[in-house]
Amino acid sequence: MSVERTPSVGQPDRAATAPAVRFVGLGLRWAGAAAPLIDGLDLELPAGRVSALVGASGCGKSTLLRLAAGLLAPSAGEVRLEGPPLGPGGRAFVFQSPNLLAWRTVEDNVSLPLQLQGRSEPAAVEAALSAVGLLGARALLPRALSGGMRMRVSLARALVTRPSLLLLDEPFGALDAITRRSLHGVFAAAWAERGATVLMVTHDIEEAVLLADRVVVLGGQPLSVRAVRDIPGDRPRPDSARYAPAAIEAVRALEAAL
Amino acid sequence: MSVERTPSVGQPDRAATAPAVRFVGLGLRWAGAAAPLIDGLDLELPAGRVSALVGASGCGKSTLLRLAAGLLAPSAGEVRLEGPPLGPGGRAFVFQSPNLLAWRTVEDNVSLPLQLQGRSEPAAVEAALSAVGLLGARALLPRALSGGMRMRVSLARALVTRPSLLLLDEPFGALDAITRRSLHGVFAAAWAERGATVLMVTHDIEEAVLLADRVVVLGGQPLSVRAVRDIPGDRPRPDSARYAPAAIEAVRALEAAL
Amino acid sequence: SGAPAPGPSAGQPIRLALNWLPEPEFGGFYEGVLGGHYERAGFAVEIIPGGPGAPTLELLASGQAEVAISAGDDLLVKRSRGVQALGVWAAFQNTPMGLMVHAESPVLRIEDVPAGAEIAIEVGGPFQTFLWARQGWEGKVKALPAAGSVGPFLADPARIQQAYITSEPCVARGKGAEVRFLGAGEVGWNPYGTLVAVADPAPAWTDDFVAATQAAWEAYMADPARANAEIARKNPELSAEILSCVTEAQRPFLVGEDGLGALRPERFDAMASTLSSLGLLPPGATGAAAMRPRGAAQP
Amino acid sequence: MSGTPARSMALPAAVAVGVLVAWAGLASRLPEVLLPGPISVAHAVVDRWELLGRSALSTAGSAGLGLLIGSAVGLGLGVGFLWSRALELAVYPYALLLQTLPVVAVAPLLVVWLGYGAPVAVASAALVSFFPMLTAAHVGLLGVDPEQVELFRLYGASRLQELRWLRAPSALPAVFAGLRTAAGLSVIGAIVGEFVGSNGEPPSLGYLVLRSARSADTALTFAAVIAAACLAGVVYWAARTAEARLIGPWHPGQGGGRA
Amino acid sequence: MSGTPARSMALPAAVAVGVLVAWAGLASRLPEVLLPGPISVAHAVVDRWELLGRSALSTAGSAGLGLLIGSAVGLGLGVGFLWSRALELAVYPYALLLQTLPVVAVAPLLVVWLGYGAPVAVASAALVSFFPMLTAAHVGLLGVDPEQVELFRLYGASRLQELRWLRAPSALPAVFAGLRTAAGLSVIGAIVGEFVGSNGEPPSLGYLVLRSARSADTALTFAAVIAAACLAGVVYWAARTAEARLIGPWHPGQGGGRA
Ligand SMILES: Nc1ncnc2c1ncn2[C@@H]1O[C@H](COP(=O)(O)OP(=O)(O)OP(=O)(O)O)[C@@H](O)[C@H]1O
Ligand SMILES: Nc1ncnc2c1ncn2[C@@H]1O[C@H](COP(=O)(O)OP(=O)(O)OP(=O)(O)O)[C@@H](O)[C@H]1O
Ligand SMILES: [Mg+2]
Ligand SMILES: [Mg+2]
Repeated sequence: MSVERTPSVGQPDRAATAPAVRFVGLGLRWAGAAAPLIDGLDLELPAGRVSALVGASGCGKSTLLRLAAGLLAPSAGEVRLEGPPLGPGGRAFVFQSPNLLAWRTVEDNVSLPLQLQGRSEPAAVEAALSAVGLLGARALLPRALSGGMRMRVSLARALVTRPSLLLLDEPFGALDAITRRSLHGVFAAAWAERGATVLMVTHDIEEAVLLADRVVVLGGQPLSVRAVRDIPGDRPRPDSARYAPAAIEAVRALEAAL
Repeated sequence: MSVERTPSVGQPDRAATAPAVRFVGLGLRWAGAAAPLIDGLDLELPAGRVSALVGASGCGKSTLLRLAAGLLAPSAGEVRLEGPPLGPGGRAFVFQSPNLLAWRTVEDNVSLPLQLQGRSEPAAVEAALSAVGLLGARALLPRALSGGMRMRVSLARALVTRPSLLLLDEPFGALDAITRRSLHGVFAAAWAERGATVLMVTHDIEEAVLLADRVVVLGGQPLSVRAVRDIPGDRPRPDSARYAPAAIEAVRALEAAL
Repeated sequence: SGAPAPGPSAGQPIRLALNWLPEPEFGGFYEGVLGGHYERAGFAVEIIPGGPGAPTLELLASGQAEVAISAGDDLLVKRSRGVQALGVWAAFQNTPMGLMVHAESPVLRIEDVPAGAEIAIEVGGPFQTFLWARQGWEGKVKALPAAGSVGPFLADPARIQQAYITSEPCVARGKGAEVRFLGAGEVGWNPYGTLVAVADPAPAWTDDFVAATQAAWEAYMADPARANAEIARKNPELSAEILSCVTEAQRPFLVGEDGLGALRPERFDAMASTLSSLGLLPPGATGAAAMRPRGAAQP
Repeated sequence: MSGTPARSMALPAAVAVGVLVAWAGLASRLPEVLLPGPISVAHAVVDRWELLGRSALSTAGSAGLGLLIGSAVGLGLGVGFLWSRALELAVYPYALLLQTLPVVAVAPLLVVWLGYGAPVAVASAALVSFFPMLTAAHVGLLGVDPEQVELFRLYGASRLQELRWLRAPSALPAVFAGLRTAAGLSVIGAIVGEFVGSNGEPPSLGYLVLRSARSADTALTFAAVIAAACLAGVVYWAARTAEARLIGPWHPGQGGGRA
Repeated sequence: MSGTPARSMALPAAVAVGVLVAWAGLASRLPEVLLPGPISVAHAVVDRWELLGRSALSTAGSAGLGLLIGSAVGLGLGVGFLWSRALELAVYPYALLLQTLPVVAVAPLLVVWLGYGAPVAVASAALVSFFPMLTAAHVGLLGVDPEQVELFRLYGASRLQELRWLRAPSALPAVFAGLRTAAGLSVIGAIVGEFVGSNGEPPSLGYLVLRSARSADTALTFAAVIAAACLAGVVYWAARTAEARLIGPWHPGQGGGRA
């Protein structure tokens, strides 16, 4: 496994407990594939900040997230997590598909990460469930959930350990505008509380500009960085920030790079 | 099964081969549930038109689509398909999750509906694959596809029989802006060619206003129709139609009803 | 036989089902084929070897054999359960069954088996039932299931095992053990062995077949070489030593006080009453009807 | 859509009657010793009720214990194979050897080691039921969703945690499928063990089958065979009930999924 | 992560040596007739090579044919149960009866109906291998993704189409799991059939086991037992290979999914 940890080197304040993610000369080739999917990618995603990854379908965003999480070993180069070491609950991943355990209720799915660390924190589970609006569904099995509800369970599961590194793969993709907006709030609050490093894949550039400190446009074969744009301004930003001229300009520019 | 067919009663021209969908006093109660999910819902979705269904996560949109497809029997009331009888390939469903057969390649997944009717139309399969931009991935198995690619295979599978009734459950949910825009085009072209009746669940009201003739806002427990708005103007509409004042107004009004 | 039996048509086909593998206990039948005894009497005999539990009487009853090799007790029990068969000739005047002990064992006769002993035997078989009832062994002597191997016997010098004179003693000797065979006949269990059975009522060719069989067995007793060679060919697992050991060991059991092949109604009746006392036949059963004396009139 | 209860019971009833009639017809044309008719078997059941019951209980005990031991060893080995491919390569040949071991061939050994009576039956039942459970565990534990494995890895779950909270529950459907087979096999395994290792104390179905077959009491043989099938039926339905309870609520193969 | 080939072969080699040593040690303290040592078994294999080979071939034929028949019936019934719950209720009891049927109990019937020799072995092999295949089919065909069933319904797929293109492929992993068990069972089933229904023509492993046990040629018994296990091994690995070919590319339990 090439995920390495180097000591913190003067990150901003709020990143005290969160790592920066640095891809160095990263390469990945799928078994049996003719060409590598990724070949010599360099990219830094700052500690304690929200980075959004956008790019065409199938370009390699989910793969990059898996590499950052250490779930996939790169064929070349390395993934460095720079900062204090992460505990077992320090990392969380919201997969593109909800990935729930079919035999566990909503509540037990959400408490799984705590259970794996030998912790039992019903209050944290309850808070996570209520944040995603699923307190009423806590006793249901996944098969009785709607698609959006499943996704929200998966989000709650990721938030419940209050991770320092949060990897989100299209977490709001299948949600209606209102649920989505309320989850943006939840997400912003969680971030504000903890100052986690967040890597978020999204297909929605407006959302990326609204939520992220840095937006990275990816594309090409092999995968390369098409554009990187830092979005100034403190977060959490109100939903109306969407319509600010600077934001609209950023969206235009990023869409052009896509 | 309470899905009934009544003879065509003077539908508009392009609806000659497409049915209207009418829910009459519809009721649905899940086994073991305390309250019914749907109770006495009446709704008409016109023949040969695109109707968009929007509503909060978990309100019952996918369930309504299943009822319309005859995949679920209502506990009360009925679903009427009014128009000429549909052949076996006359109906297509894009499920909320891609629902591909793991043992078939992309190409063989797309040709499945044809195969079920004893047809072999490589040209139609090729056209569908190229429409969703997956000609290069035709020989891959689903496990080697990205999330968005899976969804696109599922779309191609639904288009390949050129159905008269097309039921789409968040078909563009997990796709980036560009892929999405190109699929809007595909979808519009398919509709123009055939004049199918389309029921599309989406969480994106802007998308609904851009693509649909009628937008229905659903919500509540039991499920009721919060607002119905017909969007004037011929389709397919250019992507810029999104910024027309009437469209923006419609989006505002519908969001308010949500 | 005075009355001229209707001569069988040339080459009357006979399927003769053995109740075990080709072994010297069937030597006469092989001799009958090889020496032309059957052919001369107008029979085309095909010998069907059997194996463990070979259902010969059942084959006879279902018309898949014309002649079944069985044993006296077996015939009586199966007749009571719907098999229409008749005993017409027997090779073993004295049952080849008995117990086997090591030569150094203090058990010289079956009666000597001490309380507390263990005997490996076909548990639940008629012989075991008889022994325990007749010897009063119930609760005193333990019956162990014989697992079809003399291994445990060889491994344990105190072991007592059920045996056929035609098999286990020679195997044990071949393995270097000295053994003593205690015949069951001596304690009153003496069904005929290698009993020739035909359908009941007896077919017209029965007497001719019996006569040919008698001649064949006499020839075999005089010179077993040709038949034994055939048996060795059919059953290559049988070593030459065991073959000759068995051929000699079985001799005294073949010829009884009535000579070779005879059947006596009294012995069938006696066996029947023994079996009914054991609960294997209904009370008051008789056995004479299960056999036909040689030359009896055709029905 | 399995029809009304009445309709769904009509076919079983018809088949049962058909089987009985065919059996009786066949039996009437064969000697009793070959195939006793239903009535004489019923007689045997009624007459020997107590003996059959006691025998069935003893065989049930051996089969149950054997199934327990076989399942424990099979499932344990399945976990071992999951954790070590080398162990799998090392041990599988012997597992196959055990599965194909004719009990008769090692009966003398078993008897020498275990003595006469139930232990041989238990060993034999364990021998035959262990392989299906091993296979089920092996297949079930490996056939888990790879993304869910990733989830557990991400949280630094230990092997044991992964086993307990992910692989074991997700293997349950396969394990229960194995159990259905193993349940019946344990009964026949016990019976075969009783053929070679029972001396009639206590009476058991295997002993009864052997004994009645030797004394040509075929009606009793068939009664014992039917008792064995009933035994297997009980174990089987217990397994199915546990299955429905444990995986019914979440596994698609359970309950309403029928075509 | 199963280590280097060298490491992954070290354990199997060590276990094999350990088993041989333990066997030899045990055998040296027991009389040869109870447990022959590895060397005398090896001698028996070499000396009786031709007989063992011919016997194994004949048993392999019976086991293979029985497995084929048992699988066909089992899979067919599994499809029947899928289509009719009433059929399941009607037939399952008899399936259980067949699974727990001691071949000894019906040996005379089998011999009378089928004659001596291979047919009884084939029937016996089919009897034992049919149940695991039935269970596998039953479980596999029902355990399909309900949304995929909806897809087929939507397109008005016939039952047969649903079976052929959805349920059958999706049942393959379960069916192969059943096949692993059935493969070994068919070998032991054939051997048991040969115990009761063989008259030595042609020689078969069952006959050899019986014969050699009676003549206290325990080394040959063990050689035959090992030959049977090898047979099962061949069938087993053939099944595994077919499995890897057919479902390996798409099933998570195959290939790289190991922990
Ligand atoms: N099989 C089921 N059994 C019981 N309840 C179910 C089942 N499927 C769905 N539900 C319930 O029905 C409700 C509506 O589900 P549905 O999937 O129709 O929602 P939806 O509007 O499509 O939501 P989303 O936008 O999140 O996909 C949900 O509250 C869900 O819990
Ligand atoms: N297990 C795999 N084996 C082989 N190829 C794979 C595998 N997983 C993904 N790929 C390929 O890698 C590429 C990138 O996949 P990835 O899932 O990272 O895309 P993505 O950017 O997340 O797309 P989307 O937005 O559609 O989810 C795709 O072309 C896909 O075909
Ligand atoms: Mg992705
Ligand atoms: Mg939905």
